[in-house]
Amino acid sequence: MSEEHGADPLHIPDAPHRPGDEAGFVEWPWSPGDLERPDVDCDASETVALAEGLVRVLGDDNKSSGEWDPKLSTEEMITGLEHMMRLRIFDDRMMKMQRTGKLSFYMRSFGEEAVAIAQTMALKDQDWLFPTYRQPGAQFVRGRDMVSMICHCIGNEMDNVKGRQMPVHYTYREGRFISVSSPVGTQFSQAVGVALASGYKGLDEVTITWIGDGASAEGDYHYALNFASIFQAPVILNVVNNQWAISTHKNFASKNGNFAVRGLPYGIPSVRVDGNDFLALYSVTAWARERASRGLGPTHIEVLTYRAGAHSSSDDPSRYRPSDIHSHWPGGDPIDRLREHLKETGGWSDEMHQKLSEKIDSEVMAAYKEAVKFGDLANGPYPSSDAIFTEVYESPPWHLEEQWDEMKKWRDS
Amino acid sequence: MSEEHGADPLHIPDAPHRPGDEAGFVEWPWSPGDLERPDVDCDASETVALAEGLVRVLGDDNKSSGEWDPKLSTEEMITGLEHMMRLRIFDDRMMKMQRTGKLSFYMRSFGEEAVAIAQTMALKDQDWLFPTYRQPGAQFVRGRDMVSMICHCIGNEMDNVKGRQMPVHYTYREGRFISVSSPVGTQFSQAVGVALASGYKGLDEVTITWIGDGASAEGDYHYALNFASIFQAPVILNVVNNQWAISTHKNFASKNGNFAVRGLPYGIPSVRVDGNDFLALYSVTAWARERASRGLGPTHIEVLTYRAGAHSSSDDPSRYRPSDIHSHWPGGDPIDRLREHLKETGGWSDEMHQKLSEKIDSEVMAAYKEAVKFGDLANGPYPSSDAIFTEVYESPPWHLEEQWDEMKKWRDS
Amino acid sequence: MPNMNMVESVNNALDTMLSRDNDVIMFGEDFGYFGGVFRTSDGLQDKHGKHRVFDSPLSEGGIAATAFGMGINGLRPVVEIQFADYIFPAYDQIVNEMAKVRHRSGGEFWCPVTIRTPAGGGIRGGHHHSQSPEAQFTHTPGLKVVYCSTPYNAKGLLISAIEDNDPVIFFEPKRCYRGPFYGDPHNVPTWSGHPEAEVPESHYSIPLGQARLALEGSQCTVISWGAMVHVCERAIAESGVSCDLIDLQTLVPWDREAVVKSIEKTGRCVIVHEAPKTSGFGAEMAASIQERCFWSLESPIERVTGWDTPFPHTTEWDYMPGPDRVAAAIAKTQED
Amino acid sequence: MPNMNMVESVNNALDTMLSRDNDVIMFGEDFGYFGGVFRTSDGLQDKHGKHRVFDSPLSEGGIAATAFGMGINGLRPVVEIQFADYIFPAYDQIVNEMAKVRHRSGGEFWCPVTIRTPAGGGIRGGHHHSQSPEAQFTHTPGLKVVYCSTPYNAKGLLISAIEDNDPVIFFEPKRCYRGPFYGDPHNVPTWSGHPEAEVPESHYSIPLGQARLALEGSQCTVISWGAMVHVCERAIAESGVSCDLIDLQTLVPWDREAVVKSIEKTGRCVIVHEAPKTSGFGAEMAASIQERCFWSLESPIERVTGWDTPFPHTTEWDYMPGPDRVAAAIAKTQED
Ligand SMILES: Cc1ncc(C[n+]2csc(CCOP(=O)(O)OP(=O)(O)O)c2C)c(N)n1
Ligand SMILES: Cc1ncc(C[n+]2csc(CCOP(=O)(O)OP(=O)(O)O)c2C)c(N)n1
Ligand SMILES: [Mg+2]
Ligand SMILES: [Mg+2]
Repeated sequence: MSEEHGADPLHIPDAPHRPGDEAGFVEWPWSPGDLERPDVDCDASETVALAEGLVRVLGDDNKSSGEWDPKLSTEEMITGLEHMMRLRIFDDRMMKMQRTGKLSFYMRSFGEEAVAIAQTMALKDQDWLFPTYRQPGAQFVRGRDMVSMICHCIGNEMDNVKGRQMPVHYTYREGRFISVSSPVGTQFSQAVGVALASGYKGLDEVTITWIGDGASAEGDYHYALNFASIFQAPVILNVVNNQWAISTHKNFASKNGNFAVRGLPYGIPSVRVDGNDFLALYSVTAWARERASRGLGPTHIEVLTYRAGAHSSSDDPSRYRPSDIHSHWPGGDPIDRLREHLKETGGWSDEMHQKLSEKIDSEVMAAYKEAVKFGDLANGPYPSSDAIFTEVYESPPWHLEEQWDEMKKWRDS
Repeated sequence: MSEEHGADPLHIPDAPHRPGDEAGFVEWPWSPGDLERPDVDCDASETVALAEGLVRVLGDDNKSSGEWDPKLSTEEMITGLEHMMRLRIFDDRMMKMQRTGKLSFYMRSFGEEAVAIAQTMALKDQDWLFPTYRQPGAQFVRGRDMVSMICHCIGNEMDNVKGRQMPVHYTYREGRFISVSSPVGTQFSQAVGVALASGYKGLDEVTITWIGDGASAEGDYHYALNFASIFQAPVILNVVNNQWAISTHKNFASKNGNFAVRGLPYGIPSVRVDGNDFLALYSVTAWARERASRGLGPTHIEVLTYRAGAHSSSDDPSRYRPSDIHSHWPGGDPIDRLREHLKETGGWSDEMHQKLSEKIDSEVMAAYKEAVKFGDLANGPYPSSDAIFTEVYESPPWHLEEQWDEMKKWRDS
Repeated sequence: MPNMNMVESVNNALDTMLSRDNDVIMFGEDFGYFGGVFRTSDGLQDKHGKHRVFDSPLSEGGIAATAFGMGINGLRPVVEIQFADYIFPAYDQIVNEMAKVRHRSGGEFWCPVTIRTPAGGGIRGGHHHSQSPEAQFTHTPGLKVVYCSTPYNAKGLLISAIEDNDPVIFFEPKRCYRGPFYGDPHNVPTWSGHPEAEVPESHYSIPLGQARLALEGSQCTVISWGAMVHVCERAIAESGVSCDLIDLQTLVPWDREAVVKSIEKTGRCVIVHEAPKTSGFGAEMAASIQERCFWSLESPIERVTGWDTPFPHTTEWDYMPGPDRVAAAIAKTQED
Repeated sequence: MPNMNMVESVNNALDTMLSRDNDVIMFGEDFGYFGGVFRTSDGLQDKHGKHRVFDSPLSEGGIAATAFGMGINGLRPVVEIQFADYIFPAYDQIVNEMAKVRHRSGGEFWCPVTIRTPAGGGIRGGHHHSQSPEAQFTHTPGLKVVYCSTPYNAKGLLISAIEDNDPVIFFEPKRCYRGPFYGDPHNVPTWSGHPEAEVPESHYSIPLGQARLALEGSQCTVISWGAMVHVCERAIAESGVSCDLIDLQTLVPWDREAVVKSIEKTGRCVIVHEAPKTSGFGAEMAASIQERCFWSLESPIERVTGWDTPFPHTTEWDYMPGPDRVAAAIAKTQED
């Protein structure tokens, strides 16, 4: 057979830049004001331009404009900025601690801080969040105590996941933030069920969920869009296209690189939005929420962004892409952009920013110090290994009781 | 909780007609000649009209027209007609025999005879067919002996599936017709692998596969489109939209009822074709084959048709739709339409048709009589139950040898 | 008390729970308007409304995922997988998600979903309408696994499954929907007149984890579940050996007390299931029994099972364990 | 002979087969350009071309389906599932399709696919980076199931798996990629100097279905596979009992001859695996052994396994069987 094989008889895509290449992206053809904001009861077919284009609000001049401008107050924007800064500082601290063995593993939201924060701020408190590991920031919006987040990550006695899952697998029922699960994609289709339950109960609750560009290749993506459209679920379905799935470029997830348009044939209004533009994200999400809340069904959103850092603490992206590539991303940095806009509109200054940053820094540091009091992965104490046996079922059947006793015997010997 | 529930708080679709309703469909807005036949190297975006419209060649006046007219010779059309008639007569005979217990179960292609026959005729002999249970007609095109098909269905000694699968689960390697499997949808994604293997070997082989409107909700549908587009597989992906999945109307498979357009966001050129129009089907398939063969990758086709009969011999459609509904289908009947066209063009007459029908009738009857010589399900003899143990693996491991011996002990005692 | 076949008793259980609990919601392929390919949901949509009983897209993965989401958001979904053979596209959602969500979330979220599915052979279903995949679920902590065998226990167990706050995989032996099936395809009785087909109209439940002693004896313990329970009944009669017949009913958690008590009495054991032998749930039974009752056992535990092959179509009677094979195994346990 | 760790020997096996057979083609998530998250495919794309070694979309179901199609059309695909925990979206394609295609097609089509996947705990992976789901494949006729344990057998078994004309699920104990792992997280040796890490550069194979006698003794038979083989080695030393240690290597079909021969000699048996106890492959082992060797057994067969719970993160050392638990089970078999 060997003779027949051509040199490259299969079409295998590649990433546009590999280590050693000069990084660079084509300039975006999209500007704020390009796209109209249709009525929320529009049909999917009226959103073609929204799906093929890019909703932006913040321009290169740091001004906001266009129909999609959500006209947030300065305080709201400062709150958003603060949450994003908090997340970045928090991530950096955790990452440092991971390097010292205080936690086993970590995943940052670096470069994507706006996504969960702007989107959650655009929702109501009763709405359900069904995140991946890349949306922990939503918890700040919902008021979660940072100490408790750290306790989870460092796997100590106070971890509310009780030492069962890896770090970053938060659960926070009080804030309607549903437990993160490692298998990618599963939450996307489940979220449709969460939303349908709200609908069934006749409650004004909307469910929002996210999936990565990579994970959108799972069957769950298709299930979600299909079930959501057929049963008109009050759900917001986001594909966070950060260009990478670990080392695999989005060219292996979509031939033409546009994820937003995939919602259209399902009859779901679909929008692509600049994921590093806090205002655009907020606005598109508020629009989608209104649709869901008014019984108009799902909205499909591609959040266009760039994974600025490594996939996780186990990853070394310099093996598969130029090290400085993220700094070339046309969408810039979400924190920088909101900060500059706030400065532009007069509500903010470099000094205020610096002060806020320092405040958060010490907040995070204080929270960290508080958290480690309850232990950390390097030194313990850990959650009791009794937690291996509890909550497997509502109450342990005999075989778990028996094994639990046996485990105790070994542990306590 | 009960108070909050509205009467119909969830949007649950329905079928347009239920038993007791007057059947009727809106008239088709599509005519032959509406749509251009783009160059085979066109981009998906150039096929939007093809996916949103309907490729037709045979008009209500029974004439063929438009760019998509494949200009088949009279002989080719008569061959197609004959295969379709053969399939219908064959199906009717098998169905009768099922009622007498000669076979356990049966599924007809009634109303959909054109699909596999026209499409397979448009391909080359080296092309791979990966069918569902609704495309047995392709075997006639590839020259399979009818006796051997019946032997499979009646589960006798000569069944080449060796009594292992239910009737209609044909396999015919000689004709590159790949073994039918019951789990719906699985073949769709597998076919992409078949096609990629041909590509890898550098051979001019195209793979064609089919999936139902219902089964397109499985994950395999998404895998197929995604893998096919990313690796540019030489594959033809057909969704046979016959409006029903057993009792479930296509409104539970797609909100807007158009399956063709689902290929577009994957970057796959997509076409909707009248599935009861032999010439249109032939032409669209030939176009898709040329694309694949020229290294231009996959084509996605919605075949618009109507399941005229019951889902299977176990089904009673009068429980969920008006009994005469299929006679209202705007696409008419595929055999009638090709017959009338042939008459119109002067190559055919009612007498010739009648004679051919009688010839096939006796052919089928003769084949049936020949087949039952080797046994049938009611009376045996069956394939040896030794076939339970062979070909589970390339050769039976010790535990199968041992169980085989034990089975023989019981069987032969 | 009315006589019901198993289609009717399952239908009645579903109806009972729809009537009692507004959080109960049901869907599946061909489940709503049509009433299911086996008719188990016949009439339920008409009675309870199409927002509570409806058709789903043809997507087992989507069905499971949607049920999961509804379950963690306060509903009590009951979904049907049309044939157990088609549960595998939902396997990830079941074993990685449903089974683990209570645990993984520190108890913050749980998933009271019931997945009903007709399983097993005997209807000329060939490879993909005959499988009995219970063992593939018993290995997953967090799931409960139930296999009914009669109209009476079908209803009582199904009600318990629906009321349970953990995910339950509920297998219905399709061969027994309309009659008890004693392994002889030429002699096919209905449920009419059968004592286990006397089914109360009202709500009742059979606790999960409790076995049923179908026959009582002294010389051998026969353990089975699903359709094979009836085959065992016939085999025991044929064998002339006095046997306990334990219908396990729940596989996870199984009723060890009942099993151990019986083995300590009889000292001999035969386990019977339709699924292939290797790694079938019979393996777990045998392993556990020898662990616990080693000193009581007077002969090897026998397993009578489907072969380690796919399920055949025309020759299914050479595949499925019949009374003869079971009777021979019972006899073998009596040898030494 | 070079010393290789298991990452290197797996890589070497893949390289060997790519070099020998043009029909061999490989893909998986992060498998091509990057060389795999565990580095097992490092350098292979550069050497053999990106049409033979490439990345796939993040879709285990799609990977399995594509491999199936390539396999029935004459290629010999070797695919990687990044973690065994993520094999479940592909479960339907594996158990309903790959496993049955040769049989269902009357032998007209077959599927010589190898699915490699890193499995097992010990890397702080929590629920979904630690599972060892071998038992969920051993129940499916038509599949072969292999679990390597050392650099030497990893290469030899993987070559056999790739050359085999049936679908093979090939588990690699990720905890042993870089060292033999004796169950003590604080003492983590590498493979350097280990005799089973002497790996020939050239092609060789270890037949599927053959166990490896890792230690020879007389008083007890310890059966294990994967990472637990090394834990057993340590436990045997701790126990002071003279044991046969059987590394099963292939689970389907397993080497009954080797097992029976050993049990007939020792009369005692301990089976050790990481996966949960209920319906783990240890159940099949115990059930089969008592069937075959009942009269040789002098004490109950013991199973030492993971608990019937999800796999924990911080407390994984209280979950995974360690040498102490195994040693105690060995001692227990010696009691009477
Ligand atoms: C089902 C499944 N397969 C594989 C993995 C391993 N894995 C974890 S994250 C990841 C990449 C995900 O990429 P993407 O969906 O784009 O999300 P991102 O990390 O970019 O936010 C992979 C392959 C997994 N967790 N689950
Ligand atoms: C995975 C799977 N789920 C369910 C079934 C049962 N089933 C067989 S055919 C069918 C309907 C298929 O409808 P469609 O895909 O539209 O094909 P059609 O019968 O109309 O040709 C169903 C639900 C199956 N065979 N496989
Ligand atoms: Mg990504
Ligand atoms: Mg259909």
